[in-house]
Amino acid sequence: MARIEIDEQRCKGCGLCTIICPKQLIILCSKVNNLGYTVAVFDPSAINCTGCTLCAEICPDVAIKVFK
Amino acid sequence: MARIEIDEQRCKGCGLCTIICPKQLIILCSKVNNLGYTVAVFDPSAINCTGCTLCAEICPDVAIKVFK
Amino acid sequence: MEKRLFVRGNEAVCLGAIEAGCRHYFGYPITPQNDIPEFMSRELPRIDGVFIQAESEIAAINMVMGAAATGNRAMTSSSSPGISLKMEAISFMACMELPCLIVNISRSGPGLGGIDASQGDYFQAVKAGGHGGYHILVLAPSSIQEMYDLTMLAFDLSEIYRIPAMILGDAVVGQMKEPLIPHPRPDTELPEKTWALRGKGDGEQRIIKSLYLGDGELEAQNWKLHSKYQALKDNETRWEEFETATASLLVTAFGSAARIAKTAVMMAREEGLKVGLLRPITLFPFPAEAYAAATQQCKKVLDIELNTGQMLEDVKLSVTRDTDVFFYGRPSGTGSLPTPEELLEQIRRHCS
Amino acid sequence: MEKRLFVRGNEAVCLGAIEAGCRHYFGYPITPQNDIPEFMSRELPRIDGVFIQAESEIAAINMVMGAAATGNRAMTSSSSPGISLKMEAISFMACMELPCLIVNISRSGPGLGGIDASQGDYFQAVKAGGHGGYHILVLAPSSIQEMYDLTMLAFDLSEIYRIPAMILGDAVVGQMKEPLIPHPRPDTELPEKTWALRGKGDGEQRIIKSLYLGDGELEAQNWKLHSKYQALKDNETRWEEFETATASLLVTAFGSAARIAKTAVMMAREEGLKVGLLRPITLFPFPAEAYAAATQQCKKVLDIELNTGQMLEDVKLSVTRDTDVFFYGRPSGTGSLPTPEELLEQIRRHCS
Amino acid sequence: MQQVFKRPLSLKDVQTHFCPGCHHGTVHRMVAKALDEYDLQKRTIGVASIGCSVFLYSYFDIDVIESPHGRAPAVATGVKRAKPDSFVFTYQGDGDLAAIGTGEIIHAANRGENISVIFVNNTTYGMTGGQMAPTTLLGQRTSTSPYGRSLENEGAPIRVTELLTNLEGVSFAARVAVNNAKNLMDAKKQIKKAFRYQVEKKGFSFVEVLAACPTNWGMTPIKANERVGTELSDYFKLGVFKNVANL
Amino acid sequence: MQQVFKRPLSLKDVQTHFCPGCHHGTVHRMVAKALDEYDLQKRTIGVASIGCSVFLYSYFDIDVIESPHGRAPAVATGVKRAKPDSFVFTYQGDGDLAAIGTGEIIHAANRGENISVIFVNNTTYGMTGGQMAPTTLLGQRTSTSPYGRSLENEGAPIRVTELLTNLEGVSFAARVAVNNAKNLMDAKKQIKKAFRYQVEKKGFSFVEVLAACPTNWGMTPIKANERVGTELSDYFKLGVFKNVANL
Amino acid sequence: MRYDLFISGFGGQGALLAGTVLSYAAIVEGKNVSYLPSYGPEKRGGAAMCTVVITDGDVGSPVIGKPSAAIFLNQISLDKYGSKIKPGGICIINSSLVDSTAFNRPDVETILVPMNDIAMQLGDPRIANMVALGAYASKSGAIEITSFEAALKEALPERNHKFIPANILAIEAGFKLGRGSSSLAAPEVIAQN
Amino acid sequence: MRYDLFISGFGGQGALLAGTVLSYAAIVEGKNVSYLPSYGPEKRGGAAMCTVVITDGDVGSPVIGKPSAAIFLNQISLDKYGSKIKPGGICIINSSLVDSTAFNRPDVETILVPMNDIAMQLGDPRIANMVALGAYASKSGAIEITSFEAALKEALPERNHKFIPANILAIEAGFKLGRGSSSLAAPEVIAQN
Ligand SMILES: Cc1ncc(C[n+]2csc(CCOP(=O)(O)OP(=O)(O)O)c2C)c(N)n1
Ligand SMILES: Cc1ncc(C[n+]2csc(CCOP(=O)(O)OP(=O)(O)O)c2C)c(N)n1
Ligand code: SF4
Ligand code: SF4
Ligand code: SF4
Ligand code: SF4
Ligand code: SF4
Ligand code: SF4
Ligand SMILES: [Mg+2]
Ligand SMILES: [Mg+2]
Repeated sequence: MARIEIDEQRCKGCGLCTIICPKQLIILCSKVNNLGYTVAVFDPSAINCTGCTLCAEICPDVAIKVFK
Repeated sequence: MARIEIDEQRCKGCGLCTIICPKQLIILCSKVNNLGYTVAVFDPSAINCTGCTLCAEICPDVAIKVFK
Repeated sequence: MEKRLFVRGNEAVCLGAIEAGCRHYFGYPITPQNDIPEFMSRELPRIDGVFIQAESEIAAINMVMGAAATGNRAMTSSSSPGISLKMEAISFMACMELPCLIVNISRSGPGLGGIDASQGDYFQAVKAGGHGGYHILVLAPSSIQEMYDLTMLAFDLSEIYRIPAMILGDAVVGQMKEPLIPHPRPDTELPEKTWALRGKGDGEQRIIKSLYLGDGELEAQNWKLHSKYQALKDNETRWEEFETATASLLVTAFGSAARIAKTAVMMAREEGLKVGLLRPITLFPFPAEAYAAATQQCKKVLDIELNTGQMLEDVKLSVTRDTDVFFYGRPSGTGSLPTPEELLEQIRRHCS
Repeated sequence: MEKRLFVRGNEAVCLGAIEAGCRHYFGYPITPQNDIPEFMSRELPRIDGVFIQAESEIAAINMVMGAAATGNRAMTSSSSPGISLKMEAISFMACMELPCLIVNISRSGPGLGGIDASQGDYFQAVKAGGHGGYHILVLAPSSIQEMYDLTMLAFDLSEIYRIPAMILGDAVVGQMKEPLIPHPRPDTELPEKTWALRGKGDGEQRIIKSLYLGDGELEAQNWKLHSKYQALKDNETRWEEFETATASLLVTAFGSAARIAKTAVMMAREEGLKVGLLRPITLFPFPAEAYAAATQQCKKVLDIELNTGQMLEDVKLSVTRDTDVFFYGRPSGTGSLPTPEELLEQIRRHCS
Repeated sequence: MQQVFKRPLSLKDVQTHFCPGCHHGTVHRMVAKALDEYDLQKRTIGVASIGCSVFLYSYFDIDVIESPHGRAPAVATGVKRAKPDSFVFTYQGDGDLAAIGTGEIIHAANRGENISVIFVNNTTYGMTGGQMAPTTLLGQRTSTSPYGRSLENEGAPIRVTELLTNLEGVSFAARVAVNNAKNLMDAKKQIKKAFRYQVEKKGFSFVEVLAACPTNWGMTPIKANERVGTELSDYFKLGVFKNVANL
Repeated sequence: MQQVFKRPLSLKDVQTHFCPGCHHGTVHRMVAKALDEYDLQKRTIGVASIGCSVFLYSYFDIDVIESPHGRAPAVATGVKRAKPDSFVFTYQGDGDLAAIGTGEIIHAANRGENISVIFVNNTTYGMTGGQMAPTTLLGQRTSTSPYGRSLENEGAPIRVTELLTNLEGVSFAARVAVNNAKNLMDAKKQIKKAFRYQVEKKGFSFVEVLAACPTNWGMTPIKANERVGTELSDYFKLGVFKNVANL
Repeated sequence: MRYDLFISGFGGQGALLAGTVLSYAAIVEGKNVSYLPSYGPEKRGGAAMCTVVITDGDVGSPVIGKPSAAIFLNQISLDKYGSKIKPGGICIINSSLVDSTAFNRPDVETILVPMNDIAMQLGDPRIANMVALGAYASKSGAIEITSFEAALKEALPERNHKFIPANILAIEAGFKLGRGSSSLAAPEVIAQN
Repeated sequence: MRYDLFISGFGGQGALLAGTVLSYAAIVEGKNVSYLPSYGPEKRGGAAMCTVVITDGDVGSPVIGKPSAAIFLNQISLDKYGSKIKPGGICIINSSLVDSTAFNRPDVETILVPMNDIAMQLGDPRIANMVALGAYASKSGAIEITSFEAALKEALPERNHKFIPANILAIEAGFKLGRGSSSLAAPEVIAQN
């Protein structure tokens, strides 16, 4: 089992991680961060994250850490 | 029968006409013109000039007129 | 009341240029003047004009050279680093005596610097940034209306004197909006362009060049240019005076700095200080006579610039010999625009 | 007697540069300075140096920027139109505070002009031809020995003050030959280059840039540059005086014009005329104090330039207030070099 | 559990000024990663250009010199020739490299300068507000091609990578994108390869990255990301165009 | 007897400043001839560049504008756009066009400017005294490559015609020479074709002429003429490289 | 009379549009006006500010050192520029996003306007800037509220004219708040002196 | 003492080399010297000129308005610059190529030297310039004839040192002519005053 951490303050809410995750484990929520962006969140209950790192690879803001 | 005229004052004695003439009718003589160049001369006795204009075509100084 | 448009300075330049009959624009993007190419790319195609975004500022000014050589009104615009790149070609055009308009909505420098207002390019504009010591006509608008009016004037003078013209603005007059009253191009009599290239037809060959190798030819061309500059000085200096008649301190500033200074002068007058403002509108030709006249009586001048002191030299060279010239500069960059209050403080210091 | 070489000014610059430790030359052909790249292309490879003929003058100065950024002594050379093209990058380097040497063996202009000696680039060199109102160090040799000596000095001062330096010559001092006494580079103490890029290794990141967007940062950088210029004015002005102590007419000229003027002054002295010569060696910083001192007594100055009047402004700004400054110019071009006899005539006019 | 994806060492842990969904961020990370992998950080001198990537020094923890618009390859030449043991790369946009910097890129490539060039092609002048670039696609509306770029007036978009492959000095030239899983992996690989070629002194190496500029394209980041895979990749084919090692 | 070879009308009857055996003279004549043949003299605006051909206006009896070094294609763009009914050609050397003017030629070609470019490649900077040019051959000694041009330090000579054929705006691109009978005839033909394409508004047309510079090559005119046919033609292949009409 | 106003916020919050609309309103009233924008280097999310000067006579300086009124749409703006307001001036703060507890300027009249909340209540978060404008108009008296409709017509491109009614509502809401007479979110409006 | 000499001809006639050799000779003698070349725009066949100043002290101007001596290698030069020679000066004309009948300067000492003919007689047409130099040396007294050998060694590249003897012969021939004591082509030497 793997998981990711999204740095809320770095996330700019571009949504690219949400479309690349093969398991669709990330969504943009309504929460607005300090910069005024609606941030991405990792489904806290997700058990099928494979740690494939794709979300992190595509994140332009290096806001995602992946653990496995 | 054809013939050419070489403008002595324009000729810079480069010799290109002498090598291109298929009939070898032009030579550089020892005469020096106003600009200090040893000029080309057309063999005055030539009877086999074809008027092919090659000498004139290659002359960088447009010093040659061809008559036919 | 006339219809007033509410436009940025950059747009006012475009409106003025189009009204002046300019249909050929060549440029390259750079902040803070992008409104100009953007406006022109939208409007020129609609009126059968030519807009080309060149591959560089250098290509742009050389396209202007080509278009101007055909006798058409042509222009380019850029900002400081981009203007530096045009120096070689401007020197060529000065020697070729080609009319054209170059707009410098200058930014803060040197180098990449920043995109804020600054007046760091005064020397470059007025003292021949390019080689060979030519001059070009330099106009410094300080309002949106002037951005429009002086653009038209620049085209006319440029043709009358056969000299490249420059509008020297900055991020303030370029991006600020104010009401603008458009009006038709003045009906100035312009000389026939007997020099313009057109294909010789049945006429004489025409040549536009700057190479002069015959004995004395280039020197003669230099003196010819020189006398043109003298004629400009004699006939075309323009300036604004505000409360100078009774001033015992003469504030001087151009362009956007003059706007700020004017408010400071008004505030000072309210405090009872005897202050006036002299604002040169033509930077080349520099209105030296206005300074000489104003400093017959008033022996103190405070020059204010958004740099570390450039017009200062021309001011010093223009005032009467016993006048003292002081300087207050706020060079370049984010957060460095002086405020009227700040300038008032300077005025107070020099009045005491 | 020391060994005397007999070389052209252009070669003397190269010899001086190599002796000064310069091993990086980037240039582009242009008359009348081609001896410099030609010499460097021959000599640098022999001493493990780098010679690159760049694709343009712009590329050349930017290569200099890169090489200089690593802390190496680097140079380029060109002539007027080519120097104009370098204006943007010079403005960058001025802001970046990068030492380097730019040699302008200037030719006659404006535009393509001609290849003869002229001093039309004074303004460009001294008043910031590029945008943003920076200055660079400008040295004006008037002999082959000075072409050598001042090149070395230029490198040292350039590093000490972290400022681009320029040798401003012309076709006369560039192509003339005179005996040259070579000597080792002076043992000047130079500051450590704590700014030079080298790959951060285990140290701190180093950055060489000219973009300043933080509030007040760019203004601070401008004032920093300004105080550097002030320090140069205070410490590094250089000039030559000849017979000035007893002069009632002070002739002034720089570079090759000064050579001609000197002979004219000597001829005038032979005629009993009280004439002296003041020759600025540093054009920036301009030796204003020398003029101020010399015009304490002598109230007439005759400025002679190979242009229509440029240094003239700095002279006027430097002399005492009640001094009258006259001008004699022979701008640019084939057949336009003044002769000593001609200058003598001018001196006579002003002495009567 | 182990952290399997980390911020590269050569990339500072700071917020960037890039817009949401801007691919510059992704490319920055990849370049930093490649520096890390060859252990180059300590001997790298980065050459920044003028464009949205001008703040290279703010994000990379390496020595950096800024260069005038378009001149990065000349500046890099000066750096590399003066310090041949350093690792030198330029990072340039399409306005910078394919317009004003045409001469510099072609001649640095032709000389075979032993430097690497990262060329971020987002078909527009990002920093100045979305003007037409030499790579703007036909029909694309920008702030200076408000009626769409036309073949007649502005000519076709320039394919820089293909153009450069004609020059002998080029050791490696590839075009990549960072818009989907496959392309991301490939992009990483090619950037690394380009860097390796410099390390191995093979000469000039070049990677063009097709990139999204959501802001100036007037698109959401997701739409912009998509456009890279469709319109952009259609015209600018992905692939390795030159590779001397393959010869 | 009739005069079968005459000086073209568009060429003034004056002495040139060219060195003996310099091919510029030959190319001038051919260009003038082509102007005559399409009756273009009266509506032509020639754009001179900086090099030994700077005196274009002294030799051609047409309107001429001089341009700063390398910028002729930009100047020509301005002329042509402002006066689309005029016939516009540039005449440029290899230093001018292939070095400092790289950006201008590539972008004018890419825009498909409806102009013609005559590119005289003599592998050196003639006017300034024989320095290395981008087209200088490997091993060739010049005043700034005294040890011969080397692949390592200076890169390979640039083949401009081939490079330009990559650009869509180019309607015609050919390389010719004027060193022997066959080449002379072909050169005339290609120059005419290039001009016709402009007349027919087909876009950018380009002819590279391999040319001798005996003076700076340190050769007799005859030897220099020979070198064009050998060393130069070996590296710079003659032929028509692009011709839209053939598509 | 002479009025000047400084407006500051994130890019996207509409600071510049508010300034433009105000300027047009002044033009509608036949006044002179200058509008001076400025931005940060970022394309998105950076700072956006403008200064508007409205007069009957010569505008003079478009740059104002100590504005007599300011609108702060976000926290950074208030923190950075709050101290610049002229003593006796007006400070209008977007209390939806800005915490003004640390703002200590008893010498200016501070009005907390929950601009985003009001805009949301009116159904369009983008019109928060217009709420601010209304508040300014009422507090300063610089502009008649009736001038805004014509101003919006000039300021907005044709295709956005359909939003004008919503904008007017927002201006009116702000105007009422400025008067201290609004029923909308009234409890949050505190006028400090 | 102060000497100056102006030399002018076609490119290729060796005007510049003559000036250089003279300069080196002055250096050999420990004097100061300046040598200032100038050219026309042509690469081949254009004009080539130089001015040499030789002094014990400060050279001063390398530009000379009225040279005290001049060597004219071709017609154009004489026609163009003949009038510039200082009254009382020396004018050395290459009578092999130049027609000096129209040259009317009774105030200068004119020496007609058939330089090319002499050079041909000596077997090398390229050394005509050295003949001129010899004539100048004898007429002016600026330089000892013995200094030229060392000068030629400096002026010529190593590979051309084999031509030095021929050059010396040419200089000597010119020197004798200058003295009016040559047997070579003596009839053509006319000294006018
Ligand atoms: C000489 C000069 N010209 C123009 C500019 C303005 N300018 C800044 S960035 C830029 C281009 C940006 O486009 P690109 O290179 O594509 O980079 P992007 O922002 O798209 O990543 C321009 C034209 C400048 N700084 N200097
Ligand atoms: C900006 C600028 N740089 C350099 C020069 C000097 N220059 C004159 S001609 C020339 C190049 C000549 O070479 P080429 O273009 O090949 O023409 P050619 O003489 O060989 O026909 C150069 C570099 C110049 N005039 N302007
Ligand atoms: S690591 Fe892979 S599976 Fe896990 S969230 Fe990221 S993209 Fe989805
Ligand atoms: S890709 Fe990164 S910045 Fe974009 S939404 Fe996901 S975490 Fe946020
Ligand atoms: S026309 Fe032909 S045959 Fe006659 S001389 Fe000329 S080249 Fe020879
Ligand atoms: S080709 Fe022309 S210039 Fe050359 S030798 Fe023949 S006639 Fe004379
Ligand atoms: S403007 Fe475009 S390129 Fe620049 S940061 Fe924003 S998205 Fe990226
Ligand atoms: S130098 Fe070369 S190109 Fe120039 S005229 Fe002479 S031969 Fe021709
Ligand atoms: Mg881009
Ligand atoms: Mg050439």
